[in-house]
Amino acid sequence: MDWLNAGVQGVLLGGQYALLACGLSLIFGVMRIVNLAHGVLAVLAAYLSLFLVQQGLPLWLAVVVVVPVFAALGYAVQRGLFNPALAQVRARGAGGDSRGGGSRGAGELAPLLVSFGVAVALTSLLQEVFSADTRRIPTGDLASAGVPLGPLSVGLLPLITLVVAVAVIAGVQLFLARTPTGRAMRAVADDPGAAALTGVDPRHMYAVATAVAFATLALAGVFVGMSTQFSPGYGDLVLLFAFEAVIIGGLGSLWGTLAGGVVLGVAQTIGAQIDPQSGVLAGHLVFLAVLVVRPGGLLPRSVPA
Amino acid sequence: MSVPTVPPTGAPTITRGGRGSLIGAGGLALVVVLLAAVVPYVVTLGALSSLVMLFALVILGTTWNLLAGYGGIVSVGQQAYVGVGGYALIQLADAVGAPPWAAVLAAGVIGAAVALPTSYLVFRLAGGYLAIGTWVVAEVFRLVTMQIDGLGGGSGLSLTAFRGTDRVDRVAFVYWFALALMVAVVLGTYLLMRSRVGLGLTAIRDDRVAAGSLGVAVDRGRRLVYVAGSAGAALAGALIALSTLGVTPGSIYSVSWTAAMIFIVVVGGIGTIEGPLVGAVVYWALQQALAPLGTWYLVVLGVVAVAVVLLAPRGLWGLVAGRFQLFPTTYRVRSGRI
Amino acid sequence: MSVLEVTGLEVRYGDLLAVDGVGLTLAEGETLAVLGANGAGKSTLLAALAGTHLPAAGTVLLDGAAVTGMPAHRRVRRGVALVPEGRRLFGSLTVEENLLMGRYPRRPGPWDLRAVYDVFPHVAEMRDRRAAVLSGGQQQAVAIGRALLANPRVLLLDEVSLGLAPAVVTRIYDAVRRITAEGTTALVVEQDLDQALRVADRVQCLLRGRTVLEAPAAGLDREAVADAYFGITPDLRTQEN
Amino acid sequence: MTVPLLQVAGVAKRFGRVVTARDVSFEVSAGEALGLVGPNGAGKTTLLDIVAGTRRADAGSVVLDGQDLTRLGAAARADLGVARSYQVPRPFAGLTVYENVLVGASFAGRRHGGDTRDRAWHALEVTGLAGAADTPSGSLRLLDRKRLEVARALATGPRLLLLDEIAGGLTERELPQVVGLVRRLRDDGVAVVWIEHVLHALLDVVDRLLCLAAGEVIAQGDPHEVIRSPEVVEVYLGSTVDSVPGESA
Amino acid sequence: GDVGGGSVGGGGGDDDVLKIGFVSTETGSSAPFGEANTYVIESMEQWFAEHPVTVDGAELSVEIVVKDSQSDSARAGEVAAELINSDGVDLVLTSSTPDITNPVSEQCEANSVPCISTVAPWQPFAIRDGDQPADLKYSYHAFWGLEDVSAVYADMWGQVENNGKAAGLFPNDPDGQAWSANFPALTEDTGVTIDDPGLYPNGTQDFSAQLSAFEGHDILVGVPIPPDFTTFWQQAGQQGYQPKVATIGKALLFPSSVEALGNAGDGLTSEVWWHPTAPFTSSLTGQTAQELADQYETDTGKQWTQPLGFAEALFEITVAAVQEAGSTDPDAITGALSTLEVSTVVGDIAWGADDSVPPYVAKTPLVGGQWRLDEGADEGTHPYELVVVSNTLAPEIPTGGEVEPLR
Ligand SMILES: Nc1ncnc2c1ncn2[C@@H]1O[C@H](COP(=O)(O)OP(=O)(O)OP(=O)(O)O)[C@@H](O)[C@H]1O
Ligand SMILES: Nc1ncnc2c1ncn2[C@@H]1O[C@H](COP(=O)(O)OP(=O)(O)OP(=O)(O)O)[C@@H](O)[C@H]1O
Ligand SMILES: [Mg+2]
Ligand SMILES: [Mg+2]
Repeated sequence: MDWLNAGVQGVLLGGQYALLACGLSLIFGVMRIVNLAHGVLAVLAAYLSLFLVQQGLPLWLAVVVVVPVFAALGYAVQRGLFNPALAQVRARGAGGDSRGGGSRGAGELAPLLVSFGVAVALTSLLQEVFSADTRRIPTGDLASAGVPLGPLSVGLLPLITLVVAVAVIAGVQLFLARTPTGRAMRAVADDPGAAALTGVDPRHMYAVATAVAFATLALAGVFVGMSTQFSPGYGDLVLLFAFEAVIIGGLGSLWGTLAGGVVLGVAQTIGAQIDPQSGVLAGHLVFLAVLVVRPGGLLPRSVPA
Repeated sequence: MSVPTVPPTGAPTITRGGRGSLIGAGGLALVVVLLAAVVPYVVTLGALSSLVMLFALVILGTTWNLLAGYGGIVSVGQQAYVGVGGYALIQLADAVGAPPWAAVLAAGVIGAAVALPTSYLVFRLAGGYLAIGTWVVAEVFRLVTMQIDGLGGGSGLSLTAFRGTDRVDRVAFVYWFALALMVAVVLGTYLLMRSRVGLGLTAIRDDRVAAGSLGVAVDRGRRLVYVAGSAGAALAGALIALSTLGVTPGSIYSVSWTAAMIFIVVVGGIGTIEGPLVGAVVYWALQQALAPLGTWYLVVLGVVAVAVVLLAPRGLWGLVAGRFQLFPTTYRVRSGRI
Repeated sequence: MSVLEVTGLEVRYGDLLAVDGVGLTLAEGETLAVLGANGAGKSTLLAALAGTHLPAAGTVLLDGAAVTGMPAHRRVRRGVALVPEGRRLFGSLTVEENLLMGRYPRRPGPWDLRAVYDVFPHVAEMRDRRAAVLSGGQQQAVAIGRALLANPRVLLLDEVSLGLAPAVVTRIYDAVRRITAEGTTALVVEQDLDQALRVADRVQCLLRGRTVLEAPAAGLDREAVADAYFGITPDLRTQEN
Repeated sequence: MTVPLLQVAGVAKRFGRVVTARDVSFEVSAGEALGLVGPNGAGKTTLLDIVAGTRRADAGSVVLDGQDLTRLGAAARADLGVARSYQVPRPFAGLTVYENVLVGASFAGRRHGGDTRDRAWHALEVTGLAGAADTPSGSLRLLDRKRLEVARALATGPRLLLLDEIAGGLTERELPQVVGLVRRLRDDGVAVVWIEHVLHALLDVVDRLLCLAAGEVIAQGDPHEVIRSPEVVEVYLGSTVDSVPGESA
Repeated sequence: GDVGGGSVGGGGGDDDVLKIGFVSTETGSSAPFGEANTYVIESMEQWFAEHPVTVDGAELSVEIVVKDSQSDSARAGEVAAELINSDGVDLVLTSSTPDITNPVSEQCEANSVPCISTVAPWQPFAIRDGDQPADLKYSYHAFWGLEDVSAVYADMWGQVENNGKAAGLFPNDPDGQAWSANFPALTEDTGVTIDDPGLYPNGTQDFSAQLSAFEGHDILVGVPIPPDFTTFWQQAGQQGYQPKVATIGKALLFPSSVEALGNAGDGLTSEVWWHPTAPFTSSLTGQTAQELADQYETDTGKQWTQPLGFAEALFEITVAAVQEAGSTDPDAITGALSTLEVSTVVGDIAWGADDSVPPYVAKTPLVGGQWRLDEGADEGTHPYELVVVSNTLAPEIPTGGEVEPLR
């Protein structure tokens, strides 16, 4: 029974990771950007929703406001920061102007360092504005409500989170697979230069991808804000789990990300059931084991060499 | 059999570095002499301690640059070895009773010894996978360390070997020792990169497959880089523990060490020996100058990182230096032919 | 009025002047072959026409309207489609998705999926395969099809025979001839002289970024063109811009 | 030319459903040039990969001068004198042209002793790249990248040289230089395997021709006989039949 | 010159200036601890500007140099070294969590500079490796110990009917280690057994393993960090675990973290180290505990927090020690501290008076409290109030009620 419970709780936990990882996976898949600012941005979304709720808005309305605001923010961040950084990756890839004392430019590290800079600066700004006190988005009794599931009792909020995660991932996946814009996004991921030759503006398309990613991230931030206490630095705590979900699942596959989140969640809860000290450790070990056996992740969308 | 079907015509002159490099190297040597023989006598003990941190940062930056800039291994998990080095130092100095200098060097060796088996895991990954994978490996190191009671669990360990020594003696020893270590690491990295092995490593970084077809032992080369880079992180970790007199798992295994390395290398200029030196000085100076600002210090740090990447993609060294190299590793061909 | 009119075009890579004052005109339905040695500036010229590498001087008029500084993705919507060197398909997309990417600018015209599959019947058979696993010849067909689906005013083809087996080259050029015969205006860069002369109405020869020969394709002597490549035929009608 | 330098026997390789080699066997002697032709996707490059050691075959063996290479990696084979060029050039973009070639001369090339730098320089001269020695290889254009591929391979001082489409895109006037280079190497006793779609260049120099289609050897022997054989005409040179690689599997 | 002779070293400098170094925590995860420090340091700077310290008739001006630990222990050690070796402070103050106090104390030991620390139970402060207290010569610590917490907890638990089974929620950090190592033995005498399933790492996202092990335990005890407690407490609600009494250290320290629990914070109990109703006054300013708390609330608009009194007390101790020493000489100050007795806003503090603790530890009074939700609280006032419910260890602090079982 405990094992069953651990498994079920793990799946729910995985939903939480997957929701957070969805945007990460999209940005990673389309632009190969390892976005270290993802965690703190989710926290920013939580603060913003909390602020709106404190102004008297109902939570659903706060979400309706925050999600588009984050989409716009994502668009701007991509155009203003990540696109210039990506230009360097490509400059380096093409050999570009690499004359001179062997110095090659930041290259593929440019987006990583830019996102790192954003993460560090934003975390501190949040602390400056909101102080380091821990906060939570009030949910009334929702947060600690449980629903009976056979012999088990599972949390209502985690259940909602899982459902939302599946819905968001299905939505984004469908968008990528079925719409012309989604197709163009995948094309840009493969070869931005060639995509431009078909009439797609790669910089715009990247920005659209980031906008979508930020919208999902804002949603994830709201759920984080409801399910735990957050502080400006909280994002770092879960960022690695989200990355693990992305990588276990495989590059460029959103269903993979969901599967990755669930694998990680279950590994953590089952691990904790074996030894309460080792839940997180067990998650990490399963992550490494998956990579040893399948270095491309569970469901990679095999991208050509 | 072999190539020379065309007789050698107008043999070229091949040079590595010019007079500028010699002058620059002379300048650097002078700086080292000043640091060794003058600085300790004119600044405070506190300044010496923070210079030790600068030297540790140079070692961290230089060895991470070896990994990422020359080996193409973008590890986000080098804090694993900072931690191993820190813990090894304290165990060796306190429990085993080794003299501190020997304990630091041994910590480097232990770091290398741990890195060797780990490399077999890490090298199954590439790109973003490798970055996240190494980060997870470092977390595993931290979590496992926390579960070992003998290592103080979540509380960490204090370094007690120095209790009772005169503080001037202690600070002076740590200072000179760290300086020597930094010079050795930078010089060693330079000589490595200047050697045939260094050429092979650069080839591996640029294209592993092509390097292999030209006879470069790719796996061995990458492993060498990973092990050497990790040994460097462990040395730095030992120095940090030596200077802060203790370790806690949260702090010594903190990903912020790797963040600092990335900052130092990219802001300074990746793929050059000089870049990490510049980057470390910038990082350290920012820390010294801005730490009193509290929160704003980190805001500035973040903004500097973004600004340098976007405005000076080749790093600060690339900005000032152009073709000039203090540590010439590249070849210049002055063709004998027209 | 000519579909494409280019005057005094200069394109640079840093200090290097890769295209040096080239002019050309393309009438509706005409096929022009641009020839030249390696590094003569042919691909660079196409890049400047397609907007992937903007020129430093000169003008490019499309149907009389200046598009000189317009980026590639907007130029496609005006009707300039380039089949780039090396095919550059989207490897993770299926063949059909690759073709549909050609529809992205939504230009009306005769080319739709059915028309392309008619020209390249073997492509239709593998519409659900990922482009990455196609052979070189199959990829080349898809790349041309993708450009056609944009219903271009001008189709720019850059060495579409490179690296292809002789049988495939023949087949691709058969298709190109059929396409141009249907009235599509085309500019073809080709190293294989026989193919170039067979497909083109006119040829223009580049030498180090300058035009050294302009002539109708019919009756043109292979040797004369080859000489022009290397600038060793003063007796031919050369034109220095 | 008694014992062949290279003996490839029974090589098989497949990617999922796509068969790129099925029981492929051939031999090349020192001082001999073998041409390799076949439709796109026939498996030529894959075969070269298998001989050079950058890809492992599912079955079969590769023997060089009596020594079994099958289990050796690419670097070890390079040390024994196998050198190759890549169809899609892979320069070390962070290094200059000279340094690129120096890599070849410094590692696999070391077994010759003597001066590494001289060997590197000769390779540049032979391929006509000496003037670009200081250029960052990342900024070379395609054709010079291909030259660099050959130069690097030459710098290792190979006994067996594997060339993958080094003539494509050259003008009529440039082709003879390449042909001349291959001929000289062959005459110096190097065994050459050359994949090329520019047939007249290939036929100018090769002693034998092998035609591969869908992973199978469909003809092998005298170049002009091979080129006239009906199968080769059908699948390679041009007819109505469409050669869809891997499809016949 | 000598090595490091470029400028003043520790304990050097002007004899008419008392230079106090303070390693505070202003940024990072432990920043809430530092807020009270920042407030008190500012008011102390004003106070000292108007009231110089008088030592043997001579007036000492006071200078306070603050450095931020950034919530990181390595950084804490680094800035402590800077304070001592670059700024030449006469002594170092530090507070809150062993992660910060211990490295600072190590630097002081190594550099022979007095160090006064607080806001960390004395066991994790004193016991650094192995299980014996470290031999410290320059560090002086004022706080309570786990024996006090367990006594307070036992008293609170005794006020609620329970089955004597307690569930332990201890993280793998210095606090959690000390709690789990000491608590079970300490509470056994009072008839409560603690089941400790093992130390979990901070940041754990799922506590179902703990929850299944905790079933049937009427008492919950632990020292989680605030986010982890929220996660745990919510999952407890979701999975139906409902103890009769939950006594939580650290996570319930700050009113903001209790508020963040929503209604679920009502009735949680905790140890209370300082409370405005305590009958203590500051030996420096003469303010009562209540006045200090009120002043804080007026000046900052935030609810009072417990570290406030201890930040004030650090300065009280400093001034008393310097006056007792009669100079700013480090050895003199250390000597004075070893037998110092001073009545502060957190209670009477005396070193060397209690044989059950190391000589460098002085214990402060401890009581127990329960957070009560004031359902009718107006907008803008604080919804939660901390009520003292146990004072067996410090009868001088009045109680405001009895422990009420959790609803
Ligand atoms: N990205 C680039 N950076 C720098 N120089 C370039 C670049 N691309 C081309 N060049 C240079 O511009 C000139 C013209 O090149 P271009 O590719 O247009 O020639 P081409 O006629 O297409 O040759 P080919 O037949 O080899 O394709 C050459 O000298 C080439 O070296
Ligand atoms: N890594 C791979 N995964 C799956 N299929 C592959 C892979 N590499 C090659 N193939 C397939 O194997 C077949 C043979 O490819 P190969 O590159 O050897 O052909 P080739 O004869 O060199 O063709 P070309 O003349 O066009 O260069 C092709 O169908 C190709 O798509
Ligand atoms: Mg070209
Ligand atoms: Mg091939």
